[in-house]
Amino acid sequence: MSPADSGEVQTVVAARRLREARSVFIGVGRPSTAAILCRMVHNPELVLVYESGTIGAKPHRIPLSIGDGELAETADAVVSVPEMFNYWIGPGRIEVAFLGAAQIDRHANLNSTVIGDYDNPKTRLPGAGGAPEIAASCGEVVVVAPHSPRTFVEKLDFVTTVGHGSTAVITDLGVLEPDADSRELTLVQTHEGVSIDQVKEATGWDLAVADEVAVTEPPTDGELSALRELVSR
Amino acid sequence: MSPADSGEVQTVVAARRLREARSVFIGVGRPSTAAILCRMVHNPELVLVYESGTIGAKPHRIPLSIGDGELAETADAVVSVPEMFNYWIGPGRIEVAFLGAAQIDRHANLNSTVIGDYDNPKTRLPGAGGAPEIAASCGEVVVVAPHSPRTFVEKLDFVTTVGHGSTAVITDLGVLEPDADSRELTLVQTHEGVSIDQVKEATGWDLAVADEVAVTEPPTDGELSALRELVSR
Amino acid sequence: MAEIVPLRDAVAGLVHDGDSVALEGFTHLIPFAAGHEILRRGRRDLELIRMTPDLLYDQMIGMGAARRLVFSYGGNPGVGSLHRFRDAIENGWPHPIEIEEHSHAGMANRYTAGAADLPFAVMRGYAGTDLVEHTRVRPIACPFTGEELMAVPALRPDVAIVHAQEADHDGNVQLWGIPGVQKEAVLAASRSLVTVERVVDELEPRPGGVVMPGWVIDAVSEAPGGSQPSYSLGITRRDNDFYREWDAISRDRDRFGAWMDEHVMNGVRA
Amino acid sequence: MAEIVPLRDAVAGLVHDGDSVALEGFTHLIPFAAGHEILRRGRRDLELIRMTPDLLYDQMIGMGAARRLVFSYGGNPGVGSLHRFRDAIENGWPHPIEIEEHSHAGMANRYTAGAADLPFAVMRGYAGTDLVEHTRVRPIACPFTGEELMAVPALRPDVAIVHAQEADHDGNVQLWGIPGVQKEAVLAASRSLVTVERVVDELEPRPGGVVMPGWVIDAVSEAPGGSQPSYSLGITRRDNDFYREWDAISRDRDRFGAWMDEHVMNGVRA
Repeated sequence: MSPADSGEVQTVVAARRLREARSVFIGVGRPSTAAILCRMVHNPELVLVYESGTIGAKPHRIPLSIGDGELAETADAVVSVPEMFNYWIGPGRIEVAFLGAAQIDRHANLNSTVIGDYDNPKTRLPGAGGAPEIAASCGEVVVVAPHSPRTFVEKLDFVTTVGHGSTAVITDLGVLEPDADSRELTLVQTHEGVSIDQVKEATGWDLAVADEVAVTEPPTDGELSALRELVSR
Repeated sequence: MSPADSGEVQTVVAARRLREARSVFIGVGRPSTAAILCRMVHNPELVLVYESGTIGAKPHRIPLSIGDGELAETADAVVSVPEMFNYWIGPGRIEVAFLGAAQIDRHANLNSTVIGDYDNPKTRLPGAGGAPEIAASCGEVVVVAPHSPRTFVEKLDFVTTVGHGSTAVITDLGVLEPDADSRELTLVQTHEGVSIDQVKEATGWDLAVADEVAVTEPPTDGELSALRELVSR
Repeated sequence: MAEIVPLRDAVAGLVHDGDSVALEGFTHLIPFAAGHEILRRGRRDLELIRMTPDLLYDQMIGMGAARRLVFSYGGNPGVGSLHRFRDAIENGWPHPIEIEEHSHAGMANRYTAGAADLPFAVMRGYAGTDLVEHTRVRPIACPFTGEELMAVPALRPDVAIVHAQEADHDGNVQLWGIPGVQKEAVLAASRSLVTVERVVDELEPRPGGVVMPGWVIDAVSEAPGGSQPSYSLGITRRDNDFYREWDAISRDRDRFGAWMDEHVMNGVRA
Repeated sequence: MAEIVPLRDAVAGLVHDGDSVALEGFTHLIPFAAGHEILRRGRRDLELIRMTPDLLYDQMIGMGAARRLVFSYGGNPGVGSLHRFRDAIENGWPHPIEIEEHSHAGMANRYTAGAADLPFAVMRGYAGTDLVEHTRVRPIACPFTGEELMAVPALRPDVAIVHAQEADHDGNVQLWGIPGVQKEAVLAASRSLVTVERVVDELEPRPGGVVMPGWVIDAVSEAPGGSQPSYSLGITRRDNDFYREWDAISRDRDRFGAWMDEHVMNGVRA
């Protein structure tokens, strides 16, 4: 088997994060892949919740949208969007939320609205979607994002989502978690072959580094072959 | 066929009231019988709505409760109780409401809570149920009640439901409607064989009487036989 | 994930003296078996919450299990009075009970607020009625239009108990037919018990089916016929004759007590 | 009672220049056929309301039909940007549009308030975000606990348009699968149009079926395949390939225009 690329490592690490979780709220893309992978190799009972209203979806393939037919057909329950937000997300019934973001700051505030000025944007992004209330309500937030100074910024252009106290950030370089005292996102883990300096250079603020930085246990053959099989479906 | 008794006349007159209606909100008892009768003889398209959540129920028999199985099985749609009140009743989607009451005053305020003092009641009644919001929201309210000074009172012991501007009251003696100017319930119709004085005596306030008091057209053979057949099912 | 346990154990573990308990089911799927088990376990000082107290709360009130009643319509539907409910309020028998009453719309919105973990819900209602001074509501102004509406406080029972047709072995539950406020009651409560007609290998999706995943439920107990004399659509029928008979049984304190001893308490009564 | 009319007539009668129009459908059942008919009828100055603008509003914005956009997530799900949406906001092409954006929870609650004919809804959200100063929300205090929450104003579109699998001849509609906010949108709007895959003699109750009676709908139009490239569960499949292809088609103004002329406008374009 060819070695894992950095994106695969990121997905595998995100999947491991859900090993003990009961339920996870996911959007499309890498978070969805990670959550499905987790159901395949670690935690078959993991409940996948998509904001389209599907609770307990069991997709066999990676969905393109959060509302693909397979999600509705395999879900334990399908509810309306108002019910999803009011009865399920708002009261904090979903343990973990996987979110993406175009920008993130050291306090895990997220921007998915606009790059540049709101009224004269350089790049108009999709907007809030479910993120603000999902981040505020779920017990734990995991941001999955590519590590670059464009994404990890000193100051957000727009605060779409307020940082959640227990946010972890899983990137293609390593893992950031909030420091127990400062609450600032701190490098706690690097992926194999990634140096601390490399992570600091890819971060737009002066990244704090934990006293002990763990090195990611590389994807096992089982994880990697399951991931590749999933992606190929 | 034996002549109609006063209760039958009341039911027939109530059923006629729904001849042109699109939808009616009904509780159990005489209102339910009248609405089903109306579907049988006048208005087969009439939509029956019960607060149990059944919209467009088509009962063949008179239900004992507002949630009998036949109502759910024959309904066009069955919704939760919160949805019934928030999406259907509150916005005034139901044209006519049939209500009962233990006491009614000249402004069509209704009491279904208590006779006597609230904290030391002489008779504790069931309480508000759906009546206050139903009366406030439906386009027209029809109160179906037995005519006696105990029911038609000068002053309610408790205001459960605020009188609706376009309330009609159908009793076993006649029909009251609000006067165009005073808005006070006024006798506009007596059933055959009932005198105006008889109605005034059965009313606990000094009942206003319209300049022209109509006499109820007696139940036709078709109405009466349909009613009797319905009751016997 | 819901544990599937005998009803006796579920009630013993989930319902304590002094709890606020909502046994819901709007005409349909009323959890009689669970309510009776609460009586057999001798639970006392309960705050009983239910939109329509019905025969079940008439029985629980008459047996002295209720300290307080929160409700919106306390009648025997289509028949008349709930005599034990009336006797408690009118005569304080077997002991006085506190009451807090609302309209149906108010109670329904209180449950939705509880299910959403919000402290209140907004509605149009109560204004102009005498309910305002006898219950817990507060006016609230729309911050956009200035219109004055009414706020009702969320219901957050300690325990919700509902009845459904089916559960699977993981405790996922499905009910169908008139859904009432059962989902809201379960989601609003700190703990929950669902009694079911039957446990099946797999829930077959049904028209009108309301599914509650096992992981929002604490316990599921098999209780075939457990909603009688109300009914479980497709499985049992509403026993309308019994609803009529209850009027005479419940009218008299002694006859009521004898009936409960024979049919519910089975000699368990303290 | 809903009239069953050809789509062309329904759109001509119900959608006017300047209207606020909500074409809803959350990923599933997006009413593309109706949106395209609005374009062919040449409607202009619309306030387009939709939680997820998706390809349909990308097309409508790109064709210049929108004066204003009310939304919560303007992306091509799983693919990336909506290029016409971006071009309008970033470059004012084909003309500048106003935007009002919310979170999904905010939009969903705005629809529920509209469906309930209440002026606002209450939720937890927005606080601390920059959305507060760029959209219409107001803090509101719980009158019981003092907690500060957020009020969002009701959505009351002039017209709601949704797609469903089936209608009967009386215009009663049933949809199943992901229900989104379609029922709320129809109930919140002054007028409504439902396009359906097929008209059937009788609606067969389905698991997950959401039924809207014909008397809350103004018009029903048959539009087989009318939700493509999104889908109608059980009848059509989501055309994920087209969602990917749209990225390239929509990226270039000329290519977009040519595509719309060929596939949507059929020479109708003014």
